Amino acid sequence: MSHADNRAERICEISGSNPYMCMKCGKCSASCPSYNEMDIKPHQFVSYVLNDDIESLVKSKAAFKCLGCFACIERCPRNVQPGKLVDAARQIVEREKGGDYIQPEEIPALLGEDVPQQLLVSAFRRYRR
Amino acid sequence: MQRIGVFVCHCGSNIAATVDVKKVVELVRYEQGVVYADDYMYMCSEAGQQKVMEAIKEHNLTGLVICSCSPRMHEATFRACAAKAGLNPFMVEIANIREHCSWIHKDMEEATKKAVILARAAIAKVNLNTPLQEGESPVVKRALVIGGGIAGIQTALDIANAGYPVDIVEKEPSIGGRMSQLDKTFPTLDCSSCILTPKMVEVAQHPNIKIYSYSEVEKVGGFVGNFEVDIRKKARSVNEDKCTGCGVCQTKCPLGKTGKIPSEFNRGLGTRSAIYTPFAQAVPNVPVIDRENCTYFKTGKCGVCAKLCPSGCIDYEQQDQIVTEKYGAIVVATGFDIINLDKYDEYAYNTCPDVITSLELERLMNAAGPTGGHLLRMSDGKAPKDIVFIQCVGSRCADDRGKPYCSKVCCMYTAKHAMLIKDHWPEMNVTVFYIDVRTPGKNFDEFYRRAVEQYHVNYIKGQVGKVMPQADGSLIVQGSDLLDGKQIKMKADMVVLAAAVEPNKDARKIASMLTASIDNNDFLTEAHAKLRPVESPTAGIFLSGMSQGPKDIPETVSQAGAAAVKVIGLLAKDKLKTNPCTAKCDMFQCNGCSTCANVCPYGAISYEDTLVRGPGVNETRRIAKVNTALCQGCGACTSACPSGAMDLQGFSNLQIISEVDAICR
Amino acid sequence: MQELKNRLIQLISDGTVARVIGWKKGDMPYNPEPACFSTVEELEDFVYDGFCGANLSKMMIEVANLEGKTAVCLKPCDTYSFNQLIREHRVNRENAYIIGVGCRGKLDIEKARKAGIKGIEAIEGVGIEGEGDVTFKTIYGDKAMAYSELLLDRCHVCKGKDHMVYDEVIGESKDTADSDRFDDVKKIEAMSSAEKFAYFQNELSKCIRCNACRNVCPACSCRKCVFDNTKFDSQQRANVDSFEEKMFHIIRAFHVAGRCTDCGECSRVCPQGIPLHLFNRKFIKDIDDFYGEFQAGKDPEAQSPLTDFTFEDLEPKQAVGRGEN
Amino acid sequence: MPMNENNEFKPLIVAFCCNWCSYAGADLAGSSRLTYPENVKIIRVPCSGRVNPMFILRAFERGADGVIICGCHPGDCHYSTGNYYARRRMALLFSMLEYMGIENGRTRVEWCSAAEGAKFSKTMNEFCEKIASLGENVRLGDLRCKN
Repeated sequence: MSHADNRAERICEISGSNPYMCMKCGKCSASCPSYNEMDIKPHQFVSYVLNDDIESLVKSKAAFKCLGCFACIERCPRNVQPGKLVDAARQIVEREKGGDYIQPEEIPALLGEDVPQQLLVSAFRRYRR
Repeated sequence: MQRIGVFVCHCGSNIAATVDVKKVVELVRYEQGVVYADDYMYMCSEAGQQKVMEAIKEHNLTGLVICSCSPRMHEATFRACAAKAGLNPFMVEIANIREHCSWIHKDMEEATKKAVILARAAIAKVNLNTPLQEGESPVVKRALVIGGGIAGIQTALDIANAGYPVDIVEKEPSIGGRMSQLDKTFPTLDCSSCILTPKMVEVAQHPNIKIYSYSEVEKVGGFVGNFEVDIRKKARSVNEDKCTGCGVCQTKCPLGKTGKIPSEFNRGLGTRSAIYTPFAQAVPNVPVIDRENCTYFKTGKCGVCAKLCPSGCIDYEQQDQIVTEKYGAIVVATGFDIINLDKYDEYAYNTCPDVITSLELERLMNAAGPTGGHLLRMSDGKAPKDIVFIQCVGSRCADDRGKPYCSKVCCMYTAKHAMLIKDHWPEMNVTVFYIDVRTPGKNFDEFYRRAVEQYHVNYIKGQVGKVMPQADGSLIVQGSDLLDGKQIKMKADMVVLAAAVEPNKDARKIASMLTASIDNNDFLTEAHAKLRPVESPTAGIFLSGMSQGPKDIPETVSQAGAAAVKVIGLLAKDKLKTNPCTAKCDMFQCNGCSTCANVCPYGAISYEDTLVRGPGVNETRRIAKVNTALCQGCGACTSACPSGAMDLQGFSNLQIISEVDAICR
Repeated sequence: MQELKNRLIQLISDGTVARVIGWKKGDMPYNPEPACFSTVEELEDFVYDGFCGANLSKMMIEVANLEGKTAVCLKPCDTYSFNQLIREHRVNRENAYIIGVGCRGKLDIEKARKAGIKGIEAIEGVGIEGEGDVTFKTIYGDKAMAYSELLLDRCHVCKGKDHMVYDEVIGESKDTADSDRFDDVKKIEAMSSAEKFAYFQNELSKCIRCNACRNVCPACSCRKCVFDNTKFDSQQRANVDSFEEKMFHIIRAFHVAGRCTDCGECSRVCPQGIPLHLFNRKFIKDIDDFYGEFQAGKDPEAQSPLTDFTFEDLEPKQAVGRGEN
Repeated sequence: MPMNENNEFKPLIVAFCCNWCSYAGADLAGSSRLTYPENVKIIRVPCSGRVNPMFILRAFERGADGVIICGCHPGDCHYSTGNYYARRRMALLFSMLEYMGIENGRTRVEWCSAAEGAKFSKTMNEFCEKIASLGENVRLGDLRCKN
């Protein structure tokens, strides 16, 4: 990964996952509950990182369709855990905005009718630190 | 003063690419004792060895240092080469500049420096080497095979047919192992028991083979050629000599009808009686009483089997018995089991009876199995319509739920299962979720292709994420189809998991007893991955079958034969050369304190009142004496000896210290 | 003492023993010397008092194979050493007649010197019985000190008043322990690495390599010791920078590890006053901590901790850094 | 003090490896091309039980900065019990060195099987780093501490 901006490396660093471990079994995509919503499938996330195409990832719908249900993280037999890559891509988007992190009091205003419960729960689970 | 020749090997570019071989030669030329130094492309080649032999003669060399690959690889080669030229083989030392230097370092300058230091250490050692003579020890001409599966059976038969007595120790009541549980075998679809049973019978009837069934190895002592093994014959509660195998006891056992005791042989899918043989073709055909479940042993009442046995062979008082036997060689053929699937919740194995392992499927498809060979669902006894196979369950895993290796047999047996199902019941739909289909083997890929081309088995590339049992008793399988880029949800009536294989649970215990090395996955390690695949690094221990690594039946049988040949080669010798690197006691320093004997694992040290005569001494003292036939050269005594009287030939204190000095110079 | 002397005379006269190993008067009242007596006449010089600290068990090695029995006077702590020598087959129990002599602690003349007592001509109150003070008759007049103030350091951590092995016991013994045996070791263990090093640097730099510690040690009783061994390059040489010279104390301590009974002779005889027992005692403490309590010489049948093991022994990395978190 | 061109301290490390497990593990590290620093020099001994504390002291006296002893895993000793004795001997020696004020970590025991090439390499890398952080061995050169 010798891309100029090293975003792929940053994704690996943030996620703590090593995409080279992947054996392309597809168990992540097989486990994913929002598979049909995703333009880039969970297993493809791994190859996008390997191919240094982070631009497509951060622009994808998929990055924000992931529910964070952890099924792929739980079941990945190779410890690649694509869910963490998806998550890292989201974090990259956030960090590159350069803005402040969201304040707790801003959250209620952002919640729409169609925000899945699970997303909220998993966001708390993930960002409580 | 030694006259040492140093030979530095290029090993093609293996060494020369990172170590400046010429420079090493120039720098070691001036070391103490070195009278000749040279390099060559392949030192171990015939021409290289010729060069060494010529130099020995021409320069009257008294010692050799070969800077090359690991001594574990070619020490024996160069020792033999020295012996051919008339030099004592123990005057040869190897500096390992390949595995320990060129292969792991990148910087040429640093690697060259290190190679020179390693050479210096070896030179310093050779300066202190003394010629050693190999001793001899007799060989017990009997072999032990641990494990009575196809690997153990084949090894035992091959050894026995060469004329040597063999004992098989099998912990189950019958030999036969995993292969006896299989229905058909790939890639020809022979019936497993049809090809195994004759071999089992041959073993039973062979005059050179003795079977210790329902027995376990308890203790192993001794060394190559002279192992002493304690075998525990577990109490069978049946007199083996009197039993005729009529089977009355099994059919009449009241517990047989209750269906409460799961049959291990049928992987818990069927039941058995408390007095039982695992299967009809058992060898020996003598039942055992399962004391944990037997009513007589639990309550003291019943005794039906003893009353009905026509030959009066039921013996409730029987005790475990320890048999001690001597062997020249031991073969480990402890085989495998499949992993526990408790950690794979997503496949619902523990919650749904219709999710089964492949080994369970073997029993379900077997005519002698719990369903009489009809493929039926365990939940409702109905024939399934849609069957899904999931590959690589626990194989090729990087996490702690599974195993990191490929189990090797699953791709082929799944193709076999798929084909057999389609053949018997063409109306069933068979789908296989695979990651890769691995079919390296003679007629293997053709076999797998038949499953697709002739039987139209639906192979989908992608792993299954989840198996969801439904209220109506069916299952929904959610998996990936990576080639079509789809997530699939399909209905299934039965799901078959290709669970990873793992070595038998007892492998580690047995390896410890044998002091044989074992890897992190509990497979026994071979002496050399490529060149000595059926030998353990521990002399006299040989490996057969799955205990060494995943393999199928043809491979197991070939390896079993190979192990047998190695055993025969050992037993054919009347005497073995013993390692001359044994401990030696300096009587002037020995206090006779017994410390060394306390740590000697071989009982090789005894004490004798010895007349000690020398400068200023002339008296009889208690002095340690080493039996060189028993001493294996571990050196435990040398570091336990308080006064330093014990020393180890070939690895003496001064030799090691001189190596330390050379490295730290 | 008279009772003891009479008994020794009797043993020699009736031929029970051929010789006696005990102490005789030295050139000063405070330095009786170990001695071997073969006749009743020689026994005239026999002495046993508070200054008879020397552990005589090592001398039994030389007489192990002599004709006739040898009587030896052993204090309770000396019997541990004797037992250890039995275990190592260095002494002949059959050939020994062990008289367990009473002991109420042995005295250290350095303690008197440190208290400023000089010019000693005679000493009173150092007999093996009695409770009173010790009186020094000096050219400057009489000086008195409490018996307990004069005790050797090792007696403050006395192993007990019981003899581990004996044929008969003469005289009363007293357990003089009044502090924990491992206090000094613990004190050092609590220091920082640099402090420890500075401490030992200071102590060991005093060493003049006189070999007194080695020669007196009943555990290091080798015919030809590791320090006479040419096979480690560890033999003594004139060259003061040899390996042996530099590593002497650690080699010595390891040499007797698991066999040292903590008799304290090494520290008692060191002319430079180096607390050499602190090395041995550290090993003893570690052995107790790591492998369970073990007292060398208590039971001649017991397996030495260094020639024994359990499957669950602690790993070397757990042996260090225990003071840290 | 030996330095490389970047003026980093390059410690001298002596590794005693038993012939049956660890030496073979080192060979496997080699054939798997798993690199570790050049300053590790391996001495082959038949068994970790062969390692006399004298050898370790000798190495330090001659200028080694770290000494590591590698043997078969407990229970797997080729000679059944050698590593158990080594384990006790080294535990006592290491504790004594610590007691004398020698920095912790200059000595290490690691059990490494013939199949653990990766572990061998990892261990050596870690050990080198540790010794580099401790710096040159000055204390254990001369226990009389006369210089």
